[in-house]
Amino acid sequence: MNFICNFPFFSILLSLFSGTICSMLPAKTAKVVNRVVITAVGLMSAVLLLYLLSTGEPFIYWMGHFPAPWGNEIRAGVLEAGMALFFCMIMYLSMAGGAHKLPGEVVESKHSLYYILVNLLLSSLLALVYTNDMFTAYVFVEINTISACGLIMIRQVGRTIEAAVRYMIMSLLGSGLLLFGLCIMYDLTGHLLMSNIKESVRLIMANGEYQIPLIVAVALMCIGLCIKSALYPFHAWLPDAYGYSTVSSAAILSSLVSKGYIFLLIKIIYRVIGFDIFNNTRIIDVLFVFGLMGMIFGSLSAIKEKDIRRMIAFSSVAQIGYIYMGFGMGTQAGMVASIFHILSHAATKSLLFIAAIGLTDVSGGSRKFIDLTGAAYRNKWAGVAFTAGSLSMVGVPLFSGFISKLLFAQAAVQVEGKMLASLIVLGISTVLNAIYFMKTVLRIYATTDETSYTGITFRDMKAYAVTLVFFILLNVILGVSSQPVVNMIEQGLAMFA
Amino acid sequence: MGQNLFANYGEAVSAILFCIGFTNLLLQTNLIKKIIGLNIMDSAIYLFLAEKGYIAGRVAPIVVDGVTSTEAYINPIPSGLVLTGIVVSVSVTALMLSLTIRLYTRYHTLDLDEISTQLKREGK
Amino acid sequence: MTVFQIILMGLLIICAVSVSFSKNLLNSILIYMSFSLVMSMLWICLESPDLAITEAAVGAGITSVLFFVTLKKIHAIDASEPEKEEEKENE
Amino acid sequence: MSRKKTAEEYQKTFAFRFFRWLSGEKDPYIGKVEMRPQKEYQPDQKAALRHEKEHDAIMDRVYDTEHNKWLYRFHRLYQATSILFCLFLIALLLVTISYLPPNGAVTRPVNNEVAVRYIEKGLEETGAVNIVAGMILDYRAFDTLGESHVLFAATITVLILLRLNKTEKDEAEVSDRRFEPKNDAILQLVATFLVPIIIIFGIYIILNGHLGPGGGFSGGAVIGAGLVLYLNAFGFKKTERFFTEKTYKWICFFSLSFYCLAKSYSFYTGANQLHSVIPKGTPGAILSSGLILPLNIAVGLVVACTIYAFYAMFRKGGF
Repeated sequence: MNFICNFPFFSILLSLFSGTICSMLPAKTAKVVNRVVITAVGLMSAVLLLYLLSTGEPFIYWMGHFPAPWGNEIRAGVLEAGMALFFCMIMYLSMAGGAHKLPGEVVESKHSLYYILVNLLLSSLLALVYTNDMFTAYVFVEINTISACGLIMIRQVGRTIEAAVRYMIMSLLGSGLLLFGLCIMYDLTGHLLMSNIKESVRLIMANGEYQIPLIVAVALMCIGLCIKSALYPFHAWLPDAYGYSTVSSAAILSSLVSKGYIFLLIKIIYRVIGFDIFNNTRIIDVLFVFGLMGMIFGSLSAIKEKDIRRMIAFSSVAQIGYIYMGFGMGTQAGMVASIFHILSHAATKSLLFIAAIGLTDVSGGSRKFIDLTGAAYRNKWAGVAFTAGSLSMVGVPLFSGFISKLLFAQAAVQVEGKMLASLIVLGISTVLNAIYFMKTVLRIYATTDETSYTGITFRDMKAYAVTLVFFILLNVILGVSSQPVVNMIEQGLAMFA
Repeated sequence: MGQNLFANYGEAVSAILFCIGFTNLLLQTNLIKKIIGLNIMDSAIYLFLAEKGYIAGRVAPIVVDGVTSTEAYINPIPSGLVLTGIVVSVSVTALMLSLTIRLYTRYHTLDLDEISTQLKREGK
Repeated sequence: MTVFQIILMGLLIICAVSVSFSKNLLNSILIYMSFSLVMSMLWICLESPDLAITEAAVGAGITSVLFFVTLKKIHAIDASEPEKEEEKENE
Repeated sequence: MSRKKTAEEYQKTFAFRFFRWLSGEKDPYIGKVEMRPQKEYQPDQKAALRHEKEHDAIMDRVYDTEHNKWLYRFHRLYQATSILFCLFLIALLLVTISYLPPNGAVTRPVNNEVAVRYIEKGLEETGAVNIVAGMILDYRAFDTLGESHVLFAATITVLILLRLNKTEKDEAEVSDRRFEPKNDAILQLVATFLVPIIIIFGIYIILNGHLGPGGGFSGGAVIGAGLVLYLNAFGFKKTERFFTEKTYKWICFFSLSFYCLAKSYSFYTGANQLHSVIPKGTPGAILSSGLILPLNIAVGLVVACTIYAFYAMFRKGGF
């Protein structure tokens, strides 16, 4: 076996272990360790991605001395490695972009705890990406939930604690449903490993016995993961959680945590149930309807909002609706569009959160729109970045959001019966997006005479500006050279089967 | 309706318990009750799993006198999964309880809706 | 053995329902403790002694202690009666 | 003859006046319109108070949850839907269960080659008499590694939520002990007898994890309960002599790192088909079954400390 095949295992264990190590370190060292770990994991994922692209074969890695149905396994293909690389990039940029705000938002003595949680979160995301075993996935989903809850309430204002409680209640409902579905699945198939379950599922569908419990199990798992990733009717915890936590947390939560669950759902669809069997159930219609509802109602709530960070949070609800709409189409093209949207939304939403904090900082810390008037002149970098993010969200060419909308539209055209609904809702949602994002952009570029707030120059915030530039670059790269990424996604999906 | 409902009475009980826990989690206004509901829900799932491993007339999977025939022992996998699950639910319970304490010291109530109204009213 | 199992399961449901309807928080936690205890007996019946030990130590022990401390912190236990339950629990 | 005007003449023209007005140098109304200077703005205390009261009244009306008809209806609707949903869920699950393979039968899919190998080869391959321990700590060790980190993550979040600084901690301690009898003789006597027994029993469960029912987690929980009882009987002063936050941190750090490193070694050798140097020992002996015993001890230590830490955090926000 090639040495590179050890990299997924190394990256999971490295990030887990660094969590333990950070508990003994002072905050400054913990920060360095955190950055180093994220970089190292990112580099390993990049090397792994190149290796996988060159061999074109996914590989299985035993976690222990025992082969397939007896021991744990992890598995790496192009999509997994690419996702891990992307998650690391976003996480590094989010941490770097929010670092200057951390001392003001979190008590000094709790900084190292923050880095522990980030490390644990990274390891759980990696494990969710790489795992080939359902029960391992459940355990790491719990780590993900707990550390995300920690990230929400590390800034201890009343709102965040309330949001954390709501988040935990919803997440635990979701975990319960996921675990129940998993147990029924285990009872029907006798396996916990994804590939073995898939074989048994195929047998069950061929035999016709146990079909009803199988579909119920799949539905329970899907609903559980939908609740956890804040699909529209289950999003009550989201605005407060994203709106009031520290800026790095908000960026990480919105762009990575919910995406981790969605990626797990994709894995379940492809590697556990099988894409065709999943598409023959009614579940995709439910996902489709919820996705459409989320797209419209999320945007409407965002329009009503008077607080910039809550507005961005509500926009997340709409974007997650897009992703589920792609699942609901039930075609390969829809799936590719959804996965591309996962990437583009992660890149854009964290950019928006980080840019918004720059704007509110120069407006006396107020997040109300009325105080943000002209903020873009006071902090030019944040203004440009926010505009770029907004354009991407609305779907202007050159940015990543445009490509994902294009892919969604292309996918919708191929689907009978759902074409009209998805195209109309896509159009309405784009208009609504444009309303609230352009409203904000106009507001921050409006001129005012009297301003009591002082501006900020490049010299005061080098690291922050560089982060923003990287974010914008990431967005533009996704938007301009989308074809290689789409090809990679298709190749990865082919490897899933 | 299938024919195995009465054979699977243990699972049926666990489904009912699961739903009782679920209802508690949804409907109770008091956070402590919600947490108890959560625990009941988790226990119900573990009961379901343990029922899966049980085979009538066999004993616990602890090797006695070197007998390693399959006929002698029950399925060990569910027990292992439940052990892992119990640890998870204890951690989550501790976390939820500490959140409760924190909320109470701040707002002096355990009703989430009341807290939300209070927060909105303060306009923070 | 089956009859015993069914009785235990009936007890489980009774406990779960009465937790939901009990007005007093202290009572509901005590009932939850007995729920855990019944559960651990049930696990002995299901031939899983590992689970029974863990459930007895954790469900009926640690979790309940944590619940009691929380109740004390949120002043749900009357201050005039110091938590006897808490100490009884540890034994 | 030049058409140029002199400056004086120009000042009388309309254009001059217009441009001056445009640039704001001259107010055309001055001296032409009857005006009175505006009174300086003085905030009216009474009006401000009145406004505040009105605002409060409006807020009271808006957030009056008890008499809000719509809110009440919404609550009712929410309750009704929740109950309906749960009834639906019960029905769905019961129907599902009625289709599941019958309980207790040997022919179910669960009893397949996986379970068979665990039972038949478990003793030989892991060296553990207790097959469940062998399974969770050797065959499926990755899950268990994740599980111990769930506990770790929970401790960290509890620390974030409840850890107080020095002055707050002292206050919390005072208020914590206000209603409690100090040095209760009965409790202390009982504790002197019971605590050693509880802790020894816990140690037995941990060390016996691979030979019989038990293991790191349950044993650790029992030891933790013993420590909590000791704390209740003798107070924080006594326990702080041997157990402080530092001790907790170091024990947790060492156990978790040992766990991580040992398992990494085992995963690495397993995946790369290398020979592992860890001996299995004779099955049934106390020093057997490879890594399972040390791992159980590590988990037990972590769990015992964590439970004590939870309790201390809940009581007074620190050790």
